[in-house]
Amino acid sequence: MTLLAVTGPEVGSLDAMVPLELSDDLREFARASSIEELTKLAREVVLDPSYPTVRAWTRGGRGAVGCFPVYTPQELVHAVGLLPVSLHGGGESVEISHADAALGSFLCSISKSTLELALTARLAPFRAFVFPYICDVSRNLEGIFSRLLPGAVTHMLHLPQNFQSPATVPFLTAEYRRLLAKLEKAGGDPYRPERLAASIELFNQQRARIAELTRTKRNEPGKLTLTESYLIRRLGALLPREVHIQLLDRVRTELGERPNRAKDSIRVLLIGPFCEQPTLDLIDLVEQVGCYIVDDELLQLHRWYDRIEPGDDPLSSLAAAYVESPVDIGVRAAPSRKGEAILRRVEAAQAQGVIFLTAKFCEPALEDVVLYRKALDRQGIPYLHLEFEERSTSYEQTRLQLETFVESILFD
Amino acid sequence: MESAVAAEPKFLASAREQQRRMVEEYYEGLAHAGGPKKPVAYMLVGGNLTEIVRSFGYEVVFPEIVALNCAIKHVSLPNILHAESQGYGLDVCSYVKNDLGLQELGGETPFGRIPPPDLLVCSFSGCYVYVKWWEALAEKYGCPLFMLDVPYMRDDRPQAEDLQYLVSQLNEFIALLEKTTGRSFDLAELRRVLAQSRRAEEGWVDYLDSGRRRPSPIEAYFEAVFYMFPINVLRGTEAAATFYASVNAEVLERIETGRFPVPEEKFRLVVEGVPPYPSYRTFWDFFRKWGAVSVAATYPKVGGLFDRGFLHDPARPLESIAEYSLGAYVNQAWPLRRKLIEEYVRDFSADAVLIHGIKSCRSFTAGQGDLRDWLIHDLGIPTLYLESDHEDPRYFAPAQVKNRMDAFFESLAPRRRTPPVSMGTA
Amino acid sequence: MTLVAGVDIGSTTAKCVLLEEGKVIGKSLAPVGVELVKDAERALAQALTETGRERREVRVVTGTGYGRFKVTFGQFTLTEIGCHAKGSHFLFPATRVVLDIGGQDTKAIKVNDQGEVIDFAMNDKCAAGTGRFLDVCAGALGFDVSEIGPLSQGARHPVKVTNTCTVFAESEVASYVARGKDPRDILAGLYESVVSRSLSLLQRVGIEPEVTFTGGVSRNEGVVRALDRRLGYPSNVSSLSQYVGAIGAALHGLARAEAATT
Amino acid sequence: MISCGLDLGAGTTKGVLLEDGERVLASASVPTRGNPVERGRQVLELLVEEVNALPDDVEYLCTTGAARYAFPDRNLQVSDITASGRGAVFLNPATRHVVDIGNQSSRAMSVSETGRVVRFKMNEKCAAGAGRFVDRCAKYLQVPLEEMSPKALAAANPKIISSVCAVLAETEIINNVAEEVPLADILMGVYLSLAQRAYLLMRYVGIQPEVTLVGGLVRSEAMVRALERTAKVPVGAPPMGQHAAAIGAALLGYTRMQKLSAKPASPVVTA
Ligand SMILES: Nc1ncnc2c1ncn2[C@@H]1O[C@H](COP(=O)(O)OP(=O)(O)O)[C@@H](O)[C@H]1O
Ligand SMILES: Nc1ncnc2c1ncn2[C@@H]1O[C@H](COP(=O)(O)OP(=O)(O)O)[C@@H](O)[C@H]1O
Ligand code: SF4
Ligand code: SF4
Ligand code: SF4
Repeated sequence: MTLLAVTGPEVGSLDAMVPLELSDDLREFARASSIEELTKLAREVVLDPSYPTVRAWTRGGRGAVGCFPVYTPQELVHAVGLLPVSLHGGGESVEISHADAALGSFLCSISKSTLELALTARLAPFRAFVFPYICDVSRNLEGIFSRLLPGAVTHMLHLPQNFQSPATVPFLTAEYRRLLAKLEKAGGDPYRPERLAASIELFNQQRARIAELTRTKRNEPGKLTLTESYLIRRLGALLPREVHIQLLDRVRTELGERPNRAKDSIRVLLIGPFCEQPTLDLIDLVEQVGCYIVDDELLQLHRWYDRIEPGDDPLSSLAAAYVESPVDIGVRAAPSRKGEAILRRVEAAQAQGVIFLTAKFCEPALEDVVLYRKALDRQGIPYLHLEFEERSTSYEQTRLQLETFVESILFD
Repeated sequence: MESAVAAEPKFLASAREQQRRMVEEYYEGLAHAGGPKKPVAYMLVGGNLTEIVRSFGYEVVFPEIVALNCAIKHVSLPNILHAESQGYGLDVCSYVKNDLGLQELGGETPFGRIPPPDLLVCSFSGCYVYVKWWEALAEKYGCPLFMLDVPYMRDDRPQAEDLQYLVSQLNEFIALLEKTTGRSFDLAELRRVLAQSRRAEEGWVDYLDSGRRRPSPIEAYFEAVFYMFPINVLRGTEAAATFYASVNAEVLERIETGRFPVPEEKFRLVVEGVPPYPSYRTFWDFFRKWGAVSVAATYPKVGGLFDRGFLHDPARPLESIAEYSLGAYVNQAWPLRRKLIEEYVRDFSADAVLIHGIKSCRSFTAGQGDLRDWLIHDLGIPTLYLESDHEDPRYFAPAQVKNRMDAFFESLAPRRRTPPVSMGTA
Repeated sequence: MTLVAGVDIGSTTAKCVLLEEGKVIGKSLAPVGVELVKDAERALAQALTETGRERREVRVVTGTGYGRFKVTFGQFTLTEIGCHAKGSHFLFPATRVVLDIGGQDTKAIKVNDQGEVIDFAMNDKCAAGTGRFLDVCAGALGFDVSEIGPLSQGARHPVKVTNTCTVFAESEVASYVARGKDPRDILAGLYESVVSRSLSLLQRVGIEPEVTFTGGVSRNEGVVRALDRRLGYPSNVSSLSQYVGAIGAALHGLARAEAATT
Repeated sequence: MISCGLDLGAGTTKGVLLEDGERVLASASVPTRGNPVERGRQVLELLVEEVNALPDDVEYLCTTGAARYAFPDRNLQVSDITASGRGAVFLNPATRHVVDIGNQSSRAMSVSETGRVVRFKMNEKCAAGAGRFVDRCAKYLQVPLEEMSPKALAAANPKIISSVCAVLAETEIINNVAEEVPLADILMGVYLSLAQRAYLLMRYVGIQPEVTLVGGLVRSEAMVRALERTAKVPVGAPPMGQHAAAIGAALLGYTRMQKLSAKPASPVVTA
């Protein structure tokens, strides 16, 4: 395989476009004075596969770490002075030509586009990559990265699935130490508990604000669109956390003044896209056809926990938080509880139906859908299952199905 | 050129017969199992805890093995289709679909009825789908599930904290078994069972090692898959312990009488990946026609990499079970997998590598493309990549597979790394 | 003086070449029907007629292509992969990579300096991006596939072909036509999509110059241009490009015949 | 009151006029040929002509089908799945399960007694499971489309096609021809392979009697037989089944029109 050989200009792709340039201190975000402006800027950042915010950050000699979703303890990365950034794939703009060869045909888009970005030097701003064992694909991807990017530090983080054993927290704490050792290799500062405690507190603040944003969407769904909520949240793992917290405060103030424009839409729970993210067009479409997404599984990373108490030993507190109190999603074992869980969530969100939006080939998500379906069928709650891929540009069939779903609830 | 007629595959005659009987007896035994008297534990092959469970009197069902038996017998498709009608998509591992479909349809197979589980033991070793699969079984049956979390192997040797974590989970597992069966744990019995396991493992390793000879007296993929059954399913029993002695006796006989898996060994292969069970024979025949024999393979090691130095040790019962779980082939990170394959090619003087990718198994398959790339371009080892499925007959297109295979062997002939062993004229 | 023949029975067309003294002295091309054995015989007969030679003068006949086993009158059969490699090496000795796009599949083949296959990758399962794809789409535009090659010349805003399915792409093309899109832009979009699918196969074997483009689709200059643009350098395309498989087969046969005489 | 339902399908454009939500006054269809808007207008003209009415007599027009948004002179648009569910129940009120096989897609749905779609599943992105496959086979085998079904019904040992791709299946069919498989067996194999795909969708949704086939394939008795044979349930095939979605659209248009006249100025929901 020839590395880094981007061949010719790619028609219709973003490669042909000038990547967004941001100032080193990301002042643009400070200047964004309204949600509209902020989401416009966010859209540009999200659609630019060359990670402009990260390049801006690293220009000053600072280091960044790419974290594959989900459950990577980004607090740890932050605590050693590196910028934790979520790798959320390539979206609609990255054409896959190198990654297919390494990965094979039957894999989710996020794995392919992430590798494609790496092989076309667009992940150059990162010094290290962390892949959590959330599924076999993420895990194996680390093995491929370690070979194809010999210059970068890569780490596969084993996430435990036994949540009963008293030995799990000590094990995970040891796992986190292994990660710390790798981060140090990537230029991170040596681990100091008090810095981790401070990072945990900072992330707590970010999470609290995001929780508030998602509560608003649930209680007053006409106040902001799913796309807005999504873009604002998505920035949370692309910007320094301190900057994002300020943005969220501004958003909160503005939302306080926005009217809750009620539409004749149905209240829907959006389950499944916890790892690979749907394209912005698809996220738009889901509400456009007449849904209010009152709760979703997009970008779980800001929402695993309510709050983590750093305690005396923040490292094991962080480990304990993963073992004891996170949100359950498809990549965390919860035997015998899946059916119940979905019903509780429907109830909590007062949803009229559920849309399963799962990444094509994402096996953990696909397998849960069956268990969820059974429980929903028992209660007669309508649902729709759709699969998505990053590079789809035509949503005719998706739109058709979404409309049918909405019509089946709205028309009697 | 491929030879015009391919001889029928000849197994080690009486060992194969013995193996058949063992399989039959096993499934007959299952038909009467279940309930408090003879409780049934479901287990996964990778990193399984057969010895412990057996020492508590459980019968063991391996749904993966049941699934592959269904596929070889061409009865997997109805189960798969049933699971798809329940909502399992096209891209879900078809072992899972075969099993869950079979469960829903009542568990009847041509080799007997598979009893429902009284206990689910999930050894999360090397495949995340294991977790999802067992979750679904737990949701269906509501029986207890023990999750053995096996850290992924990223370094050559197991780390102390990994072993500690595993041993402590094993102790918890034993406590659970004591509680559910009302029996107390018998360390002496476990040691005895482990000693039996070790005998079987030693015999299995001898069998596998004979692939080093030229010509190879064994077929280390297609044939070895049959002999995996005792090592995976019946480990710890007397039957498994003695089985490999008869296998190896026959291997010797083959060497003496010159009856080899292919009449004329032209190509020696290392094979990586799960076999295409629904078209096992067809696939194998394609190879035989070209005089190709597998001399080593990774798949027969999914139940344990015994041939790389690990053997169960009755003197360190729990520690060695922990090491065993860590060492399953799929639990090895890619750098370790790559190294193993490279060693096989060298140690077994192979000419080429065959990779068989499974469309619905991401655990094994994600990254095989990169492996292929590395073998061909970095190591210069001719490699053929083929893709189908391990359970779903809809994904095997014989004409396409044959075309690729023919092209590969045509091109391999002039590039062979080692001169062919000739026992006649071409 | 040895006269040998290569007969390539593809999914779409039957090709035959006659080779003598390292030169192609005759050839024939016809669509395949349902009776492949007859098609094969006819291909050879036609090439012979064209050159005025007799069947009995032909030393060796070698069959290749999907229907190679239907060349029942031949002495050898070989897969088209090996033949395209050999044929490309014969026409362009510096070939390292062959891209063969035929009627229903696409192959990328890596070859060494002897024209031997080192590695190959091919698509299957789906007709998207193959010759058939272009045949069907050409039909939707009201052309024959042999005419559309030059017509993308001058395209300014290539359309994006969103449907990868051959059948649906056909209707997509039809709807572009209905919307009054410039056929040049539609064709350019189609070529782009064919090339981008082939590139990912080429990446599988590793791209290095020289790249030789063979198979029926290489006769389409629009696809060739799109490929060259993406490669960043020109690919080799011979006027005999659709016959490369048959040439390779003939060469293999020749080698065999020579090996037998010495 | 007259409402019109226009089904702007990928293969065929169909329309009906419905009186008071009860009686079908007229129906028409023309091949779409990539120009749905033009064909829609044409169908509308044909409909109006058939009942000797004026275009203005059509009080409400509801579009459905792939190009439902493209047709400018509409009052409402609904998805073709919603519409064909309604239409199927209109055509046979006992229907609880609808299979709709059209030119580009096939769907299965379970429906309530009012024709509301309760659950549905459609094939995605691959032509191997839709009417287009039959059309191509017809072309390839040089059998007129109308004769495909009658010929297939004579099959003694249908030869099921294993290729997953509609295009590559043609090669397989050629091989079958070469191997002298009787034409009838090949043709029935085509329908059976469609039926097998539809059956997967049906099972996902859950099969409940009565099952009704709608969409263009309803015109082929062989398709009905193939479905029955595969799904092992009786399958109804209403003569107007190809117009089911158009009828459903007209019905929904009628309901909407009534609501509007009861309660003025409610905005159109889906946009
Ligand atoms: N004159 C031509 N100009 C452009 N394309 C052509 C021409 N002739 C054939 N083709 C293309 O080549 C394809 C057939 O390629 P070929 O290599 O002969 O296929 P196969 O070997 O599979 O039969 C046709 O499907 C068509 O798309
Ligand atoms: N006269 C006919 N005889 C048999 N089949 C027909 C006939 N007319 C149409 N069909 C079948 O119906 C399909 C079109 O179905 P239809 O439901 O109208 O499609 P769409 O709504 O997608 O345009 C055609 O592809 C063809 O297979
Ligand atoms: S999208 Fe699903 S399969 Fe892919 S990496 Fe994420 S969790 Fe794994
Ligand atoms: S390793 Fe592969 S085949 Fe085995 S259970 Fe996991 S996904 Fe399925
Ligand atoms: S998508 Fe189209 S071209 Fe591809 S397999 Fe399906 S029918 Fe064939």
